[in-house]
Amino acid sequence: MTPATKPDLRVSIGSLELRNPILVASGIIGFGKEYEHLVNLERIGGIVTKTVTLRPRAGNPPPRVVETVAGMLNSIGIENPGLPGYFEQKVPILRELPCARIVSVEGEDVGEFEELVRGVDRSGVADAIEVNISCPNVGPHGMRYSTDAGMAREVMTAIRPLTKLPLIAKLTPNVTRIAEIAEACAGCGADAVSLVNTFVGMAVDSRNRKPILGTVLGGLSGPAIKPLALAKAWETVQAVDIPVVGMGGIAKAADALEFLLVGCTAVEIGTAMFADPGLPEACVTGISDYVRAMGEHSVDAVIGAMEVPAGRGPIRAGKARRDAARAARNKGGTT
Amino acid sequence: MTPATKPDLRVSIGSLELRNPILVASGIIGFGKEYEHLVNLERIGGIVTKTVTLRPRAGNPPPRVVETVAGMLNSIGIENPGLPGYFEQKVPILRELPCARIVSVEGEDVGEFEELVRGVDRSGVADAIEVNISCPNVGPHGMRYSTDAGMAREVMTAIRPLTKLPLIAKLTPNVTRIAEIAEACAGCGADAVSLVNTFVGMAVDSRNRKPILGTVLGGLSGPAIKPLALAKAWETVQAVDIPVVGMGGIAKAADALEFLLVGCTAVEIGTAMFADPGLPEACVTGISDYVRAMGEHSVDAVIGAMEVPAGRGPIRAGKARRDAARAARNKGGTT
Amino acid sequence: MKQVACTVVENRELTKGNFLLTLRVPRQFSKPEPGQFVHLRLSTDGEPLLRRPYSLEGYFERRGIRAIRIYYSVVGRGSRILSGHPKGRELDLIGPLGVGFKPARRKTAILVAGGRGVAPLLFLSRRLTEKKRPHVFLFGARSKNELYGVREVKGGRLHLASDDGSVGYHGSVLDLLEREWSESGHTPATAEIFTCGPHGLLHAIADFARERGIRCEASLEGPMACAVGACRGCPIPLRPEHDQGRYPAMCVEGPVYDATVVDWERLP
Amino acid sequence: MKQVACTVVENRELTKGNFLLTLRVPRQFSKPEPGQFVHLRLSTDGEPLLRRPYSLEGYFERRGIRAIRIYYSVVGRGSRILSGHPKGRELDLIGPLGVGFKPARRKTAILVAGGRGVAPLLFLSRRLTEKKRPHVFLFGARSKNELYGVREVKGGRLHLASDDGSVGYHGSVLDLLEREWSESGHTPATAEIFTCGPHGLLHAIADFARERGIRCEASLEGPMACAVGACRGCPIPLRPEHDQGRYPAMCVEGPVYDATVVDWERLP
Ligand SMILES: Cc1cc2nc3c(=O)[nH]c(=O)nc-3n(C[C@H](O)[C@H](O)[C@H](O)COP(=O)(O)OP(=O)(O)OC[C@H]3O[C@@H](n4cnc5c(N)ncnc54)[C@H](O)[C@@H]3O)c2cc1C
Ligand SMILES: Cc1cc2nc3c(=O)[nH]c(=O)nc-3n(C[C@H](O)[C@H](O)[C@H](O)COP(=O)(O)OP(=O)(O)OC[C@H]3O[C@@H](n4cnc5c(N)ncnc54)[C@H](O)[C@@H]3O)c2cc1C
Ligand SMILES: Cc1cc2nc3c(=O)[nH]c(=O)nc-3n(C[C@H](O)[C@H](O)[C@H](O)COP(=O)(O)O)c2cc1C
Ligand SMILES: Cc1cc2nc3c(=O)[nH]c(=O)nc-3n(C[C@H](O)[C@H](O)[C@H](O)COP(=O)(O)O)c2cc1C
Ligand code: FES
Ligand code: FES
Repeated sequence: MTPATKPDLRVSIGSLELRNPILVASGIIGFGKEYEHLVNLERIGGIVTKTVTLRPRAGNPPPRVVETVAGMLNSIGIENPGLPGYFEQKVPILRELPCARIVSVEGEDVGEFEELVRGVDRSGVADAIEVNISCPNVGPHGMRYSTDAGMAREVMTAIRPLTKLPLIAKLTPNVTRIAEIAEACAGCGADAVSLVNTFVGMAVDSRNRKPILGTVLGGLSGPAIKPLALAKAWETVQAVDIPVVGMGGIAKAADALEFLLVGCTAVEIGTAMFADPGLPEACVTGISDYVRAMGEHSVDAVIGAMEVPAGRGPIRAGKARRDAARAARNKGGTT
Repeated sequence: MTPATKPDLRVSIGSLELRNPILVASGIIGFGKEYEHLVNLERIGGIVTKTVTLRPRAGNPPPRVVETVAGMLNSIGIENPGLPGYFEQKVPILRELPCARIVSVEGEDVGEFEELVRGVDRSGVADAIEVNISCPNVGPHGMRYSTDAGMAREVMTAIRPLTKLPLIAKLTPNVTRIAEIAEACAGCGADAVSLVNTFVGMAVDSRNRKPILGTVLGGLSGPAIKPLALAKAWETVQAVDIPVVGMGGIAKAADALEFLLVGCTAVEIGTAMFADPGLPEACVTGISDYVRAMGEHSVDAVIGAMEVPAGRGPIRAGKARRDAARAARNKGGTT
Repeated sequence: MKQVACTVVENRELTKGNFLLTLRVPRQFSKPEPGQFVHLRLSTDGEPLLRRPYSLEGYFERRGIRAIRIYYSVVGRGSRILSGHPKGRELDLIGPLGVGFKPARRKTAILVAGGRGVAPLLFLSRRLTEKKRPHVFLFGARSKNELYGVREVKGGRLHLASDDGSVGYHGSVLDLLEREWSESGHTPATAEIFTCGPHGLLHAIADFARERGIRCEASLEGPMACAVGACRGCPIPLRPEHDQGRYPAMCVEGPVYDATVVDWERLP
Repeated sequence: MKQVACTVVENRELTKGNFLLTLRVPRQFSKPEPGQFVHLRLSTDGEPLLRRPYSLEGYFERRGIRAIRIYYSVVGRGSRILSGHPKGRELDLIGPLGVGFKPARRKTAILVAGGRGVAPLLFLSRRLTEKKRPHVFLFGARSKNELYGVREVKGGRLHLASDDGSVGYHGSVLDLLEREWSESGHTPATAEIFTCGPHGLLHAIADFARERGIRCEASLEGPMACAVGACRGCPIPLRPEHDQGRYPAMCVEGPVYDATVVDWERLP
């Protein structure tokens, strides 16, 4: 039943093969150095860097973070050294990392996205590029590209020819139908999509009647959003054939497994790492044990393994009508 | 500073005047009777009934509820006796309630919405009608009307002439721009909008690899969604001139106050009541004390009283550019 | 049904992970029937968010002091928190809730308990003993040390079974039921079954009863939110031939329900 | 900086709501500087979600046993949970973090403490005393029973103030500072200020120092997520004339920072 051999946890995102499906999400551990004493990068699949913009960004005024019930709001505003600073300060760091390096980029317009992709490709230290078209904290342009399928298409079409590196489009959940945006990206050469970025939220201090964040609005992350992120991931998996990288509220190995079970090829760990830097490694162990317990040899057996029992499943109008009709026959109603 | 006189908590939604801004949300206490031994309805503003559909609905297959971190998912599917059952079983109950009675209705098409509004108006026991165009648990038609401004307009335009009762359009948060839908409703004679209904979410049991809910997808409610609901409420308040009824995760008086501070005229209490049936009354007391502590005499002083300090506020692209430009002058970047 | 403040009199771990909780309840708490449950608020800090329903293992009145007992196992968040509540802690409770067992006056009651499902049946057994009604108590557990309360069983004949054979019959309590039925000459006219335990066991017992036309009531478990019939979160799925076009609510039309009409396949 | 498991040696309530926590730390925990802090995981059940940063009140080594002390007040979720951790409880800690105070060798250090802000200054005072450096300790609190650790102050002159006059000077510690400065003939060349306390107080002290060109370091507080410089959640706003086009991170470039360049209006 339980094979002694160590399970094979390798997964692929386009031409990039990951040692295992556990990544650290963008904005959580900078460019890897900040957490070098806290995380053993040799055990995880890879990291996604803090998002890099063309010019340096000071970020948003304080306060930038506030804890909410089972979550946190942030309004960092992509504080980063810009492409020049990336080359000067970050490339040397990334070159030394013992795991896959996925560099996240964000432009204010198509032209900036193009320059960024060219630059990161040229830097030679990136194993893939996560195209952040979903940041809620940099003003209108931030989410524009992933709340509108047309604009997402525009960006992806423009940058696809500029690099051979796998392109992962990072999507916002703050849309009516995320699958539409994912399909648009897939149709324009994205090798994968990753989701979710944060949900737009806010907090008010009733004691002084002021918004808590300097920008009033921020992005919600953490365990609170997991059920929502999982639903977005499942919606997307059913809509596109390219790999889906899932994230949102993962705080234990079982959470990571849920994303794999609905069909995600890999997952990213975010907020919960602030309290538990060992979480990514714990997830790798948990997934390995799970594959073993299933009596399987590869993580492929877990990805998309969720079974929807007969008689269950999302409601279709027809079904709702049948129920209603059946109920109509009988008048014994209830609230 | 603290006036001895009891503060005036009355608020108005169209022609309906509420004793205070605290309502119980739809689907939480049925039609009032179920909770008669647990809630003192004489102290709160009113209740919104379980949504009534034209025909009886059996609801969705089990399981229908699962607890998540700081929240719960439900896939009830508007189990209700239909309009006939409403007349037979519920009207007599509503007639006796010592608080405002807002009857929630949901139709599968415009024609059903029309019949329902006519019926509820005729029943003579409704003080207002909440038009549920946002249920995520009754198949495609459920959310269709509030994820598409055009369809919301269609419904509101059709039902507005059919009753003099205040019409409150209940909106889903599962949209890119909720303000657009709110504007559409306001433009077609809605007296108010209420939000949020639940966020689409799901949960998987990694132990048996099955979705936990019978419908796989369900609606997330509870404290987990409060920051998101508050942001949607604020977005809507800035977009429309009609009253906004806020809800989503209210679990203590301070939460209710946050919704009033961002500009909501009233709030609805939901999930948190299952654990704490006394919550609505506690919110009334808390708001009353708060108004007193402010040295004010009326709750009007609280509604919309949030102050955004100078230098704070949502980011505009221009501002982001200024920061970037400023930062560009100096190369001392950081992650 | 009322919302009342009760006090922990005792919260004792009887066997690994299995606790017996005794709560003192005020007089507004009306006298409960075997099979009814209470909805307990396990903490006031919002975690867990929902109350948890627990069947009553017993109800006791002495010198005006009223107490209820709950027999629970630590399986998740809520029960873990519950196990941490010390003597003297005040807990918020709603109850008694739901409908209990309805034993017929002239029939022999056969009580079939599986694991911690023994709780409401011990309550029923005591009630039957008070009323001098003969009954049979069949109790199956994983092993000897999980047999709780058997010494309590007075007025009825007791037969034990354990999966590991550490006590009584080595096997399932279902075998005990079949043997009892065949050997003691019960008929649907003279005997009825009351059961509580894992749904797998209840399913088998329900089939046994349905095939023979025996009246059989089972105490069900499933997720609940309000527990007072308002939210409709606790539907009991019924077999197609018994479909009423609606789902009975486990919290108000149950938790004790005719086991032979339940669609066990679709029960959570 | 390391993530280590430490053990609660003592967690004592000194005055209403104010606790002194002593934690035994393993030897991987490197010797901290006054002004540095640790990032404590208050619970493992995810509530609260984030760690909480606490300044070190002291660091002690005896016979190879290393201990740190934290002086904290119960104000919200996390600190309430922290106050419940009994002796022997193991806590997960990251530290020491941030940069501490940098007293100049040849200057008189004037330590100005407000309320629980006294913690890192007591640590500094002890360090200065070890190094036989003369210093002045000005301590203001709401009232007598909130004066913690004054007996600890050895090597330095001590002046007290209380808002209610229950002890020492009746008024603000700011008045003590002004008096000390005018009466003891300090000059920017001979003395410098180290302070910690409510931001309102720090703001006033910063203005006092800036107007006179006095070097002044303050220990700041604000919301933090990672506490290691990665998330950029803890920006220190600087006065326009000192704007570097970027925000220093409080967790790695602070929490001790030049008080005269901080834009106190924009600090959380
Ligand atoms: C009418 C009624 C009577 C009851 N009587 C009793 C009784 O007498 N004694 C008793 O011990 N219990 C009884 N229960 C069950 C009880 O209400 C609780 O469900 C039980 O204590 C577990 O609650 P929990 O919070 O500890 O576990 P939870 O955290 O609520 O989890 C419940 C179960 O689901 C599992 N689970 C938790 N989270 C997930 C997830 N995300 N995915 C999949 N599975 C998950 C847990 O491991 C556990 O097995 C009764 C229930 C009902 C409806
Ligand atoms: C470098 C540094 C050093 C520190 N050193 C110490 C120290 O030595 N001693 C010490 O006691 N503390 C210290 N703190 C503060 C400490 O980290 C915690 O912030 C403090 O213990 C309160 O945390 P809490 O979880 O109890 O309160 P929280 O629940 O986190 O709340 C923090 C504060 O905000 C308020 N608050 C909570 N929720 C909200 C909301 N929704 N809206 C508005 N306000 C809210 C609370 O009332 C409280 O006043 C330090 C902080 C930093 C950054
Ligand atoms: C403090 C913070 C900073 C973040 N910065 C970025 C960023 O720069 N780029 C990005 O694509 N996502 C960023 N994110 C979003 C995360 O990568 C992730 O999508 C989100 O937090 C949801 O995952 P979680 O719930 O596990 O944290 C940030 C999140 C947090 C909490
Ligand atoms: C069990 C349950 C049933 C609900 N049924 C309805 C309903 O029939 N109609 C409706 O408009 N909203 C319904 N809702 C949504 C609530 O009215 C409310 O919009 C939502 O729960 C958010 O508020 P909360 O977080 O305070 O619960 C239901 C919510 C729950 C939890
Ligand atoms: S739990 Fe709400 S109706 Fe049964
Ligand atoms: S708290 Fe993360 S950078 Fe300071």
